[in-house]
Amino acid sequence: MSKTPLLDQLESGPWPSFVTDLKRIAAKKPQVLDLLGQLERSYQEKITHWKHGGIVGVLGYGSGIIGRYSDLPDEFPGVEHFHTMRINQPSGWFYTTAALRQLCDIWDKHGSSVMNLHGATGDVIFLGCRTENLEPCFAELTAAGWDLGGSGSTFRSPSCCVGPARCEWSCYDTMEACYEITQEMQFDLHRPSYPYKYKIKFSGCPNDCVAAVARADLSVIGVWKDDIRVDQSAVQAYAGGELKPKGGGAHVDKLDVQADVVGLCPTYCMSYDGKTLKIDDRNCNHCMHCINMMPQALRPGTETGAAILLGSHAPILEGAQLSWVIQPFMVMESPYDEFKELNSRITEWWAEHGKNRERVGELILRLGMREFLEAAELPPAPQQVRIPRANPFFFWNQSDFDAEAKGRKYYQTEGFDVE
Amino acid sequence: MSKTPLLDQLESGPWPSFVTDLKRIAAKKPQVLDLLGQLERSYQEKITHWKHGGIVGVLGYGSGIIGRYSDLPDEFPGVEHFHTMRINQPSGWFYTTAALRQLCDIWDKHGSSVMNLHGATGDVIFLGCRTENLEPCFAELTAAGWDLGGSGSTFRSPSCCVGPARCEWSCYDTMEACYEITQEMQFDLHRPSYPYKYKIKFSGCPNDCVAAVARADLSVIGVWKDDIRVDQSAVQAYAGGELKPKGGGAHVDKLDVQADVVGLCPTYCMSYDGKTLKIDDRNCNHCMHCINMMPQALRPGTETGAAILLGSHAPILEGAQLSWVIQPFMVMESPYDEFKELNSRITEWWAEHGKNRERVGELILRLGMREFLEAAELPPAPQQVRIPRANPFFFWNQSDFDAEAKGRKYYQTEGFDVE
Amino acid sequence: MSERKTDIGPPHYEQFLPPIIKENYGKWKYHEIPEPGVLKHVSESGAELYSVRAGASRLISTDFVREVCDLADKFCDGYFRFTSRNNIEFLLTDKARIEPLKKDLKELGWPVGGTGHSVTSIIHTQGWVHCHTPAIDASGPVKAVMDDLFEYFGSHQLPAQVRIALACCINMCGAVHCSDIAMCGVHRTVPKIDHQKLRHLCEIPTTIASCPTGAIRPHPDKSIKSVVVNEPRCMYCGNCYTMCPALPCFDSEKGGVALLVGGKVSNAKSPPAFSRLAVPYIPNNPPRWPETVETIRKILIKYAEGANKWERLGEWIERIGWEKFFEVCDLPFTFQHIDDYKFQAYETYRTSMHFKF
Amino acid sequence: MSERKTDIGPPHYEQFLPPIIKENYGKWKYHEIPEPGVLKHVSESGAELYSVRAGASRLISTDFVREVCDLADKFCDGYFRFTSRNNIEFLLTDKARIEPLKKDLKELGWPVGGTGHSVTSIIHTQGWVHCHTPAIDASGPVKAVMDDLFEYFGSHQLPAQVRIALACCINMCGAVHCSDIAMCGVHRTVPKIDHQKLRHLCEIPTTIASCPTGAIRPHPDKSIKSVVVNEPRCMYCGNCYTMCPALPCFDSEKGGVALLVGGKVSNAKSPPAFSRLAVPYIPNNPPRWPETVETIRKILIKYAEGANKWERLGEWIERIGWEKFFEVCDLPFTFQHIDDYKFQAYETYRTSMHFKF
Ligand code: SRM
Ligand code: SRM
Ligand code: SRM
Ligand code: SRM
Ligand code: SF4
Ligand code: SF4
Ligand code: SF4
Ligand code: SF4
Ligand code: SF4
Ligand code: SF4
Ligand code: SF4
Ligand code: SF4
Repeated sequence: MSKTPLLDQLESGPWPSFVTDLKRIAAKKPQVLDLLGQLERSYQEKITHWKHGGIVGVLGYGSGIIGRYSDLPDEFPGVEHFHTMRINQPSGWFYTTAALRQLCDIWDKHGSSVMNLHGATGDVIFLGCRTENLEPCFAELTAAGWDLGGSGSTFRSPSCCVGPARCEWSCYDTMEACYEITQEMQFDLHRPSYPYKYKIKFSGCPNDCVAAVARADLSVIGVWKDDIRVDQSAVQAYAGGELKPKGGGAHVDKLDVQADVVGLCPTYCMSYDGKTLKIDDRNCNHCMHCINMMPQALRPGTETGAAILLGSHAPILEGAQLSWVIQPFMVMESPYDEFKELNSRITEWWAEHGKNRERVGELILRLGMREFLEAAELPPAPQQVRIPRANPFFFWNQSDFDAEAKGRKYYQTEGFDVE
Repeated sequence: MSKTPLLDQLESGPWPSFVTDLKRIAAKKPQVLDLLGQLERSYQEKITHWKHGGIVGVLGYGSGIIGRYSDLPDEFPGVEHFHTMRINQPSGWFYTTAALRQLCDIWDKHGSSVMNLHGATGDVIFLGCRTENLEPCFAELTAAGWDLGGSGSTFRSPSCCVGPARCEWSCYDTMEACYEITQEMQFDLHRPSYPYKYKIKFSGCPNDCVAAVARADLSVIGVWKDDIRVDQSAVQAYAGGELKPKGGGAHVDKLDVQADVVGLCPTYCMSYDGKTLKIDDRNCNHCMHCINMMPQALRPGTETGAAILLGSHAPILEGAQLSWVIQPFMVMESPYDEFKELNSRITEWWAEHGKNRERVGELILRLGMREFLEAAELPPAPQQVRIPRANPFFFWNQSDFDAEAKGRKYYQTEGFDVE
Repeated sequence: MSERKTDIGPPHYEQFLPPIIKENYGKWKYHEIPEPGVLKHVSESGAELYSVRAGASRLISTDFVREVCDLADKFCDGYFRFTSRNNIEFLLTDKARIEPLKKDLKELGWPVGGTGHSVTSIIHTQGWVHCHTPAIDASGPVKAVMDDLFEYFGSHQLPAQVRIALACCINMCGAVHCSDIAMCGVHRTVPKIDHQKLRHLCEIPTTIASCPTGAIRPHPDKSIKSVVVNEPRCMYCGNCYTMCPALPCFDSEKGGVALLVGGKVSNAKSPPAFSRLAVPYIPNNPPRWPETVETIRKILIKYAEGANKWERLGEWIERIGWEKFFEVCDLPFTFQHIDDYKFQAYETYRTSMHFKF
Repeated sequence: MSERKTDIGPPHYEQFLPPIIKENYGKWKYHEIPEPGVLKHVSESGAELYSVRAGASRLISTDFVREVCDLADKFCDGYFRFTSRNNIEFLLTDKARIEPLKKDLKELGWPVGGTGHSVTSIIHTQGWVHCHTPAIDASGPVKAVMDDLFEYFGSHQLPAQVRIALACCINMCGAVHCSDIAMCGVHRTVPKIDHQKLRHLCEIPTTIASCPTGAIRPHPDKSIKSVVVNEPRCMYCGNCYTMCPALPCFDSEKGGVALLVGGKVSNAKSPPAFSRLAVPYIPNNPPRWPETVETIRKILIKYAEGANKWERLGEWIERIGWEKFFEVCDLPFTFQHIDDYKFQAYETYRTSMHFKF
């Protein structure tokens, strides 16, 4: 009789089965047999059998490894230690088979052969390493050109959408930016020196294919400042049904340009007279809808860069947040100095004022947006808010009064500007 | 030379001038001369010259009078005492000239002759009474059939829109409800026994002509449950331009039924084929837009009552709130027992748990909506929320588990209901 | 004292209703607005009621009220009412009497209007005439603004109704927090503590508890039995002053007007909404507050030009986006516009790419 | 140890890019999706790149990875990538090789799809396979749901893309908080305190500070040097357990699945939005969580039937209103749906008459 009757039920059905995959490895790797055994136990008891964390790591690093111990080590000795290694993925998750086979070789040698491609943050995840194998495994990895990613209160492995490598909409080089910033931040990535975790994600356009706005403290999202490029003849081809909406990705075969594109533009800034599509670009908010619908007719403009948003994280502690706009537009070009400097000002301010386990977005809510913006040297801009404050509880600093005394009327970057 | 050069500048211009009006009274009433004098001083110095409150009142009442003393009594002895009397207005602010002349007589005799018709809460406001005149003035008022309104930590004078007295859209009798509840609450209106003020406002339909949703802790807003009544021939008359949009109240002479009515319906539940206007009433959210546009063609349904909303107040202390739906529909008929009972449960719970100067809406935010709804004996209803919670931080009470154990799956009013 | 009456409540409204209303109570069928300031309500019975709406100062004398009564006697058999925005409504049954009434009103200088797509009377508060916490006057700025916008009271030329309100301090006794355009008096001075007065007049724990930002602490020198204010945490709300008269936060120079815009109350099309900060500070400038008047006109004009028909001011702004509102109205965007008041603040941040350059 | 390498960072991506991408980097002009699971990107140079997207379990073995590599060698000169949702993309230059590749994939049992208006792979987390705080497993429910929704992975039949996610606890390591449909593991047990363990392992002040609702207090008996939990204030977030292993909040019986719906990330049409609670609790039912699977299918079907074309799930709900969503999907509305978590709660209340019966 099978030892895993519950898990066995997950071998049927059309979707690939992790149970089937793990079972074949279990034939070679006794620890995987124990993994399945312990998992079956969890399925029976509806409870986890992993103990609370535990600090393990490789020399000189304070991150990249998550300690994991079974609470049933006698029954399942193979998973007594079953630590995670996070290996920083390459930009855009591109691989050659040679590179990935090499990673497999290393992992077969030092670990359980079980992995995730990829973890939710983006790393290559090796699941199940004994403490004594961490260091040798790490040595082989670095020798092969790989390094650990982040964990704990560090900078975390950034990730990016495929961007200019395969997407026509990328408003800056997400792949390069991701690589450059990752390299720049190696120290902070491996040595916990922050109040809590800090993530960056790079998306090439407002479609945000790495979910930067929801899952990265610092969300870098491509955008254009000028006009959407329009190919009117292609518009006609969509209207006539020669081209398919969304390049064929939809359940609808023929586009109704008026209803499906113009009529759903959230800013009502488009019009179509049956012949020419007109866009009032000054009132476009870059939602991407029209471009998504007619990829062969419309493209983002050519004055491109990124908007910088800050603050998102999952619900711990006060409920989830989405990142908010702190700088509406930044030119993103190697060596990304402006970006790096802004990033330093943010992390320095946060490291100085943040409480233990306080994400940067939470700190801003605690200390106030102005304090943050001044520290980050960012001027107030209406793009930062969806809507101005409703309450009358606002502060005036001495600097405001000083500027006012000089005859300026409204505070902007520093001091008041003459109206 | 005039003693009030600054105020004098407010005598010009097309809008009626309070300065001109007060000046003529000042000829008869020396205290009004002093009022103008002190006001001129404020205009010069840009600062108020009224001292902080001071408790005065009439026998047995703890409300209805706001104590007011000048901080320049030597210069302006006429306004040394200048208390406010709040006199509870009649429903809908209807008067006969006889009644109002009588009020004027009383006020000329005992006070400054200066008044507001009306205060922002709705009362008749007598401005400027000396302490020793309060009681005699009150005696004459009650003899004439008038009583004081609320102030301080009491129930406040309710108010209502004109409703069935002159409006075709009123979904319940606002005038009667306002009168009945005011009478019912006389004790709480005159004797401070609440944590803070508590206001009720009655509007006959979602146009909310007394701003109940914004300015009353308990906002009673008329609504219908069945179908909007449509006169198709009148729709045609609007479409043809014979009838004017908004009965003539607009800047537009001819209605475009498709663009102006159907196209702006927030729920997209209308359609118009040039002949017949169709409404999918189950998806109408009672916004009133279409009815407002074509008052001669459309009317609310006939299964009418009110939605009960709770919690609004101005920004003190944590920012302003709008009232939120606690009961989506209540039949409103004399003697309004259901309403009165709900109102008692609300005020009792608040009086028991509220901190000093905590409005009922703030208390709910502090203790949680469930605690309130259970105390008010109201079941959870999706109409109460615009959107369900995003965070995963929800509580389970023992009662939920008990009900679950009995085989019920989801908690509703009390215990879980079988799915 | 034996016959002293209490708790009788207000008179029953029925005695104040004209016969036509008593007869057609709850039977009104539709209305028209034949001209600005005149409403016609038609009953299912066919009866027609005309209401002529006149604007006035809300701060009035008994002399003024008697004049109103005289008119009501002359034209309406002594029946009239006030609206929820302090306008006077003369209730007529005879259509032919509208013109004569309007003529009399014109002679008295009382404007007719406030209906439909107009700027109706400004809901306001007491100001320096009667309150102890105002930063600005109420009746004065209201008069100045209505003088300036007078053409809009007696006409229906705007894209929708525009409701203006004024509150002389952030207690917001008017409907300022939900108005198309609102003036709000703001202090900008940290309370000046009168230690001598405080120890006699105020309870220290209540005073400390009254501060929403926790800016007030016990005086470090216990012998003084007073409090100190942590100045950078004070946002001048005046709530401590309400609890303790020894903490005035007035100042001849720093007080002024904030403008908030885009609020509404009705449910028509869009739901009720708060007004939002448009201008954080305009100097206090009696007797006619010219910069305030000018800025309001500017906003109103830009709205009238830019809005689609039927769009309330806030609906227009939501459609074009606040960033465009500031641009179109040429108003600077400052740190004060960005909410930093506790957790509600987060809801106001832009958590999307939905913005314009 | 002298040659020990550190802080080298990840390999440079360029070495992993196929020649066609190197040549056309940043020059892509447009794309098409000729069939579900196949993308065609056309460069300004005229070059055409075909990506074939295959779904897989995210929890895999090196054996599996080697199989992928074999395929990539056979069809793509050894170049391939993974997507941000853990799908595999084979990068082809020769259109003719698409069909043979698909045939091989079919034999291996790896589904092709996940493009356009499909249900693509489910973003998920570790579950009982590897984490210490899960209320549910991750890979198991994901397999069960994908088996059930299999038809939607390889087709474009939905009104828009549908993104499903799973997190095994409320830490929400997946993108659960912004997904069209999300499963979230929830505990419903107050931490059981192991006083013996606590005094040795945990700092009491940090433990107390870790609780977002302030439910943890020092043990009244000081000699015990531990803490107590005020049970009614605990909402089982597990944050105290993260800080202190002596406070486990697991329970074989009370844990389960909450479903949240209507979130999104892209800015297309509507801005990014949080997922909202649809079902507060479904019993934990391994190995196939049938009630969870069924409820997700029910919601998906009702969405597919009710939504306008191009409408994301949350956009559909916003249009019809949440009250109608609960009605249409026949889901009970409970106290748990009503937010009561601090001040954000207010933003979720209905402060208008905009509701349906
Ligand atoms: C492995 C991974 C899930 C997965 O299966 O993919 C993961 C696993 C853990 N996460 Fe996570 N998180 C992972 C991505 C995320 C993400 C998604 C992302 O990064 O894009 C989030 C949401 C975004 C965010 O950062 O807010 C996330 C939000 C959390 C949180 C809540 C943080 C918050 O501010 O709300 C915690 C709790 C904590 O930090 O104590 C947490 C904690 C944890 C811990 C370390 C549990 C703990 O308390 O010690 C888990 C270790 C599991 C293990 O055994 O390895 N994890 N975690 C993901 C990392 C893989 C990688 O490096 O690629
Ligand atoms: C007279 C009046 C303004 C007016 O000119 O019309 C007024 C005047 C005062 N209000 Fe008010 N409020 C008046 C209607 C309002 C309204 C509007 C309403 O009731 O519809 C509001 C907003 C709605 C609300 O209740 O929230 C209002 C919100 C406040 C607040 C802030 C309450 C809050 O929760 O935010 C305060 C502050 C306080 O209670 O300490 C306040 C306090 C005051 C005090 C008592 C000042 C004080 O701290 O002692 C003012 C006395 C002025 C005086 O000299 O008479 N008044 N007050 C209004 C009452 C007239 C009447 O009875 O008809
Ligand atoms: C007389 C009065 C009620 C009362 O009991 O006193 C009243 C009476 C009418 N209102 Fe009102 N409203 C009155 C204050 C209000 C208020 C409250 C306020 O302004 O403080 C509101 C909410 C304002 C807001 O949303 O900010 C209000 C929002 C409406 C609306 C919604 C308009 C909109 O587009 O948002 C309508 C419908 C319309 O005008 O098309 C309406 C419609 C009406 C109608 C047509 C109802 C009817 O069939 O008789 C009445 C004549 C309207 C007109 O003057 O054009 N009434 N109405 C109030 C007159 C105030 C004044 O003197 O100016
Ligand atoms: C490959 C990938 C990026 C990567 O670097 O890995 C990618 C690739 C493309 N995305 Fe994406 N998106 C990818 C994740 C995402 C995500 C992130 C996520 O799901 O976690 C989002 C945000 C999801 C959300 O809003 O919740 C995302 C929102 C979009 C949208 C917006 C769709 C919408 O209506 O909201 C588009 C435009 C469209 O599809 O019309 C888009 C369009 C595209 C295009 C057409 C871009 C292009 O021109 O090449 C690519 C093919 C789309 C397709 O599969 O139909 N991509 N895309 C990701 C594939 C995930 C997968 O395997 O299923
Ligand atoms: S985020 Fe934009 S640029 Fe990046 S892959 Fe998606 S659609 Fe392309
Ligand atoms: S990108 Fe969005 S806002 Fe801009 S024109 Fe296209 S649909 Fe409209
Ligand atoms: S609230 Fe409705 S019923 Fe009352 S007066 Fe206004 S429109 Fe008429
Ligand atoms: S009342 Fe509003 S929601 Fe209902 S049909 Fe009319 S416009 Fe539409
Ligand atoms: S708004 Fe402020 S100053 Fe004005 S009346 Fe109300 S409490 Fe007094
Ligand atoms: S004015 Fe307001 S914020 Fe300032 S100390 Fe007083 S209560 Fe606190
Ligand atoms: S969601 Fe919770 S249980 Fe699942 S991996 Fe993340 S921290 Fe662990
Ligand atoms: S589980 Fe969360 S709410 Fe409960 S005691 Fe622990 S930290 Fe507090």
